[in-house]
Amino acid sequence: MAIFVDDSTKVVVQGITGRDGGFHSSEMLAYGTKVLAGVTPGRGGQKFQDTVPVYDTVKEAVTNHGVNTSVIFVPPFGAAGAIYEAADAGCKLIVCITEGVPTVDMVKVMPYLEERGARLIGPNCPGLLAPGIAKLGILPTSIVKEGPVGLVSRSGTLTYEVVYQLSAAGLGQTTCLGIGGDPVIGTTFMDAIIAFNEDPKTEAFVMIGEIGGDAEEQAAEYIKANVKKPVVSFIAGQTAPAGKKMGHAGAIVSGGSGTAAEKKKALEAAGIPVAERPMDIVPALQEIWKK
Amino acid sequence: MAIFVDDSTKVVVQGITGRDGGFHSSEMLAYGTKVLAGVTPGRGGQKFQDTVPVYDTVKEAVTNHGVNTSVIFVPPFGAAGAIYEAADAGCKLIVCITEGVPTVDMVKVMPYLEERGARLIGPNCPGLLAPGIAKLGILPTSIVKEGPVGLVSRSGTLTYEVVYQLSAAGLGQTTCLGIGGDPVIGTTFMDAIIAFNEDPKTEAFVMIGEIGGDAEEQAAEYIKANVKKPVVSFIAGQTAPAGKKMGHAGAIVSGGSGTAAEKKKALEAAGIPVAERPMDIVPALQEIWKK
Amino acid sequence: MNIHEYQGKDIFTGFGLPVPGGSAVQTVEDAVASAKEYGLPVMVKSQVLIGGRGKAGGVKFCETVEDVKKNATNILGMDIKGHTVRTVLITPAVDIDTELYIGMLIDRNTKRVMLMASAEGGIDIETVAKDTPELIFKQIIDPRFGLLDHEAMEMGMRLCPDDIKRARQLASAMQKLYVAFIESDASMAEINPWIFTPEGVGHAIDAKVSLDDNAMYRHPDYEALRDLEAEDPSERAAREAGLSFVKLSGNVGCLVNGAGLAMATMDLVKYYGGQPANFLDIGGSSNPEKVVSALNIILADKEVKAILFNIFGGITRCDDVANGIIAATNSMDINVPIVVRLTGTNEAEGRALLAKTDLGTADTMDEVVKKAIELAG
Amino acid sequence: MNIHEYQGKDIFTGFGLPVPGGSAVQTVEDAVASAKEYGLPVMVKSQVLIGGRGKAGGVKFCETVEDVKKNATNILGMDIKGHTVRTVLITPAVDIDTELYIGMLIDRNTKRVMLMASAEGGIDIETVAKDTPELIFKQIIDPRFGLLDHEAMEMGMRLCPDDIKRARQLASAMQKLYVAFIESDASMAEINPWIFTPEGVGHAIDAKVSLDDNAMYRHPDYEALRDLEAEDPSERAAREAGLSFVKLSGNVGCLVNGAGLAMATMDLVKYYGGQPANFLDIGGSSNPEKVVSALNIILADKEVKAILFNIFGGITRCDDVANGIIAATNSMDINVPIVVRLTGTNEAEGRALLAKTDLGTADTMDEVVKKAIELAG
Repeated sequence: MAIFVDDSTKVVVQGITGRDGGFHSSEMLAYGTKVLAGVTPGRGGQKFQDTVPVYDTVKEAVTNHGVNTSVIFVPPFGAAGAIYEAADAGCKLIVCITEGVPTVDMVKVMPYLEERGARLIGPNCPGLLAPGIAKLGILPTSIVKEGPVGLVSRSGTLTYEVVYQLSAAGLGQTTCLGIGGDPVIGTTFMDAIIAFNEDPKTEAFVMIGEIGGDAEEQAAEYIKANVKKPVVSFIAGQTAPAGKKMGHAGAIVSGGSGTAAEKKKALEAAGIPVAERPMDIVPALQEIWKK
Repeated sequence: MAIFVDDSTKVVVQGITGRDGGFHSSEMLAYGTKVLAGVTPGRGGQKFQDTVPVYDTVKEAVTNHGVNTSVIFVPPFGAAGAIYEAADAGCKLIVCITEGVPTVDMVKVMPYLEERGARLIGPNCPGLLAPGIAKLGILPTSIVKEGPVGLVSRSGTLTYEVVYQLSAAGLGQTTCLGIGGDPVIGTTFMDAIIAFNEDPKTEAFVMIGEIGGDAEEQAAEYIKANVKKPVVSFIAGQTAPAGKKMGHAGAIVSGGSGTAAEKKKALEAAGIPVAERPMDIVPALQEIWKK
Repeated sequence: MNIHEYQGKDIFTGFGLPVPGGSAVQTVEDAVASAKEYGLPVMVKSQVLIGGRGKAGGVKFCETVEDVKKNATNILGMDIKGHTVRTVLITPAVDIDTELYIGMLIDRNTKRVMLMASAEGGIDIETVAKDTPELIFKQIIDPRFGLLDHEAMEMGMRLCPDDIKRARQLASAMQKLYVAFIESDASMAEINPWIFTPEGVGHAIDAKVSLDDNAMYRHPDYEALRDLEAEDPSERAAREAGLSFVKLSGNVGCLVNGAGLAMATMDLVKYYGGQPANFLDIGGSSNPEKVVSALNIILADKEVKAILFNIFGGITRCDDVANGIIAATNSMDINVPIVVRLTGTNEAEGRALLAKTDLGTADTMDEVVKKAIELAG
Repeated sequence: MNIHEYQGKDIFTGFGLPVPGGSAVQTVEDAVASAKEYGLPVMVKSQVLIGGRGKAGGVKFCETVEDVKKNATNILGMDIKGHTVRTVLITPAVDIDTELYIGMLIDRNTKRVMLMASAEGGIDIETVAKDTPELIFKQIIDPRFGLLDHEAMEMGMRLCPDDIKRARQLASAMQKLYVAFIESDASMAEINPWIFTPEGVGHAIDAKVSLDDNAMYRHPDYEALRDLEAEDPSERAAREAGLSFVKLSGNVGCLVNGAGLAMATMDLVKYYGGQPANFLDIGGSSNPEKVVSALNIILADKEVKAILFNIFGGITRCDDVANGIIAATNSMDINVPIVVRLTGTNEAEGRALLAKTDLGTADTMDEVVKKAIELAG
């Protein structure tokens, strides 16, 4: 019905008493997500919005509520620490919304996650929204619609733009996933694509890439070899100058590689239509899907 | 026929061109041990004693000779590095003879070994001698004799003393194993005891302990619960003053714990005879064995 | 953040890498004084945050004080690919037997630090990577264990297969470089070239280091390494205001929330025949002050003839954003036309607010871009 | 190697742990000067490598310069359990609200560093461990990841469950202590007590640190931390000669190869009613110089009435050892009887060499011990 989440997803929010953490926890709860606990060290014993118990540690949330998923809204200097804690407590899915996490912190945390078999989404990402199932992060629920299309993106608001257009065209989503634009992220394009390909409910999917790295090229290769479902792509940053970081730490054309043109070429060579404009995504998908 | 080694044991010696490494490699070869290669960075292409090829890296020794065991004779500052290299190249048994390896180095190397499923013996140990099978280390071959007794010891020459007495009494050995007296060692008393217990050729075994730590107490508990074979023990250091390191970094009575008296008590409580003098070991073993 | 050679060398020195001494100076007099201090011959090396300094004449070998005077005079103030040289590094010249390359970067695929090394040093490593990739050796470093002795030695022996002493120096340098990389939160660190003298002594004679902006809070002293003069004034203002901004050469100013949407908006401006004046991500905030800062930065560029807002209110509510834009524009004197596209959460309320102003509006991303291009003329 | 409180605190300070200032002084004048520098009240703390200084009167609170003068005079030169006080630490007295314990050591079972912490600080932690082990919290530290934030915070919150600010300070201190432990190659590092002032500010007001002798080559500067005056002269001579030696109070000198065999030999001396004068492992070498050093060290002890050699020639050949003993004894003027037991490789040759001398010999370990006891009288 979705990738990475299902009815058994039980959520703890790390940083639930913060401004952003609180706001989005309300939103997640309002969407029916099972947010069973929050964590803020020193706030153990309090209740969030008079209902969700707050603990000092993730371990306590796991012990008392069997949570298996954490959504992290803590400041950058505490983000990696929160990821370690969630993984150590046994969370198998960790969504880190925090922007501005040092890359070296992420390099260090990755093997810890691998050892514990935990999946990280992010950091610096909008998270995941599986319409009708759960919202883990900050994707606005107003624009989504249940349906057969998967969407994975390195971007935030550009994702909303595309989801909005999909929903407006009647193309609902199995899962909308923002993986973030940092150089080192937990769940990659490839991971999402493999999951969408295996998900029986996902009939087609959209990949929103951007300049920097070669994740799109790798995805193209994989899709060519393994994916029969219709896929459409879009790459942001055709006009980005080389050597300049475009907002995301990972969105940079360096040493002449990671350009939008290269990515477009690789995707097209794999038979994946690359929309020129965001508004071309829906028609392109509709066209390829008909075949 | 022995613990940790068998006919498939193929050895590379790290530090084969050094003084100690060279001497003991000759001894190992003379005993029929399959020393197929040596490693000394910068000496690749040479031959040890005109027969054993020397390589720059353990990886090359593995590739060219399928070695699965390394015996390390490198100086203390290079010992941990040599262990990483051996494990990384795929050696599953690593015997580190080197004395004076910093403990923090050993703390760091342990998880690396665990991840690769490699067994370390030592450091700062005489290694292993399985009469009739292989010699990995520096135990003198002249004193051993093939037979049914296992021997594990934290000591070096005290081991020789006991092995000598066993052989003189006609009690040959399956394996004589010196695990070393450092605080952090790869193969522990417990590991050796479990292996001896499972080894069909080992009919009885001797444990030579010393002051410091609680490895003997743990072994006692395990033996009481799991071991039916006759076991005799000896503990060195009854007269050692508290707070003083007795040669081995790990041989120290600290905070009133790790005393010979405590160990003796624990062993006897587990029904294991503790010899008063080294010369009492053989009679004690003969007596308990008869029962 | 990219830092200068001399700053990178200071970091390297702090982690025990062998770097020849040197002084960064800004006048010919100081250049001469430093040259005398270190003893001739010296190198005079322009300090600019761009490659190709040597080809541009920005790196000179000087045997005499006259040479130093002449070259420092020429190089100070020189323009190298749009970068003005304000500082030169005076450093003792060392005899070079061999030039090698050692570099580290974040490898996105393995999510680890990757060591790259090549016996082909001193030249553009990207060219080597493209033309003869087999000459570049790579080692992925496990952060749990660091760059291990045998890994570093294997690299060292590959680069200097016939000289174990050199191999050992390289191995040690690589291990120190890794510690420097991690401890200084680098995103890239290159020694190109690493050299050996004819006597076989190794030195890092260049340093190219990028530091992770996200980690600056851990290194408050690194803020001082930022070359404010080399920075574009508008990019500097944006950075200080906490905005992600990149100056471009077009005439359509773009204010967008979100980096991906901002890039897509620029691309769309180009698609419709316009020229974006900038990349600017104002983030999720609806704070009027931030909007004011953003507008000031864009308006400082006299080429800008029209400004577009492309806001997708996801978390941020459109009415808040509309209020922010109104408050900001009211407080300023703006001579270029503005057109706003607001969509998402509380879109209707936001639009209602804008309708009471004389700001232009648009329903879609396409429309706002087209209108802005038209307004820019 | 155990180091003094003030030396441990210097290491702690270097790793960012909050330690009140202080000066280690050796005269009353300097004590007074330091007290004036730091401002009263101060503590005068004897620096000896033994616990129980407080109970022995070696730690005093001083409100006035007169107090400092009096206490420094009393403490300097004081004997604490056989240790003469030569240095006192003058350190500002801090108001104490709570005393806690933080310590790290090598845990042999997990082969990792173990953090131990307890709200029962300031007192003998071994007593707490014995009587109320549930009051000691433990955390095993994975060397691959270090002491993680959440692990440290959990410990901090256990110690200060109702004060998150204190918990955070503790967590940070524990993380710094771990880095200090690893980077300085400690084998033990204790802060007992860690205190909080009534205002909730934490300080490490004591430091007990042991450094790993095997790692001294990595820390050449630590050699200077060794308190040569506090060391037994014979143990110092042995250390400098590269011998493992521990002085005991008996009259039978023991020269043995191998630590385990040396202990077993001492035990056997005791078993047969004698008193071993020392533990001495001469190692695998047959170098006559080492034998000379060993004999000199043992003979410096006037209690020694007989000396035994118990050598199991495994790798070392017995003839080599015999030659070493003969060369050594010939070069010295020795007044106590010596009896040698040589066995193992080339035993026959070794014995043949000894037979030509007037050194006593024995066939077995039992025999050599019995003979030596008899000779010692």
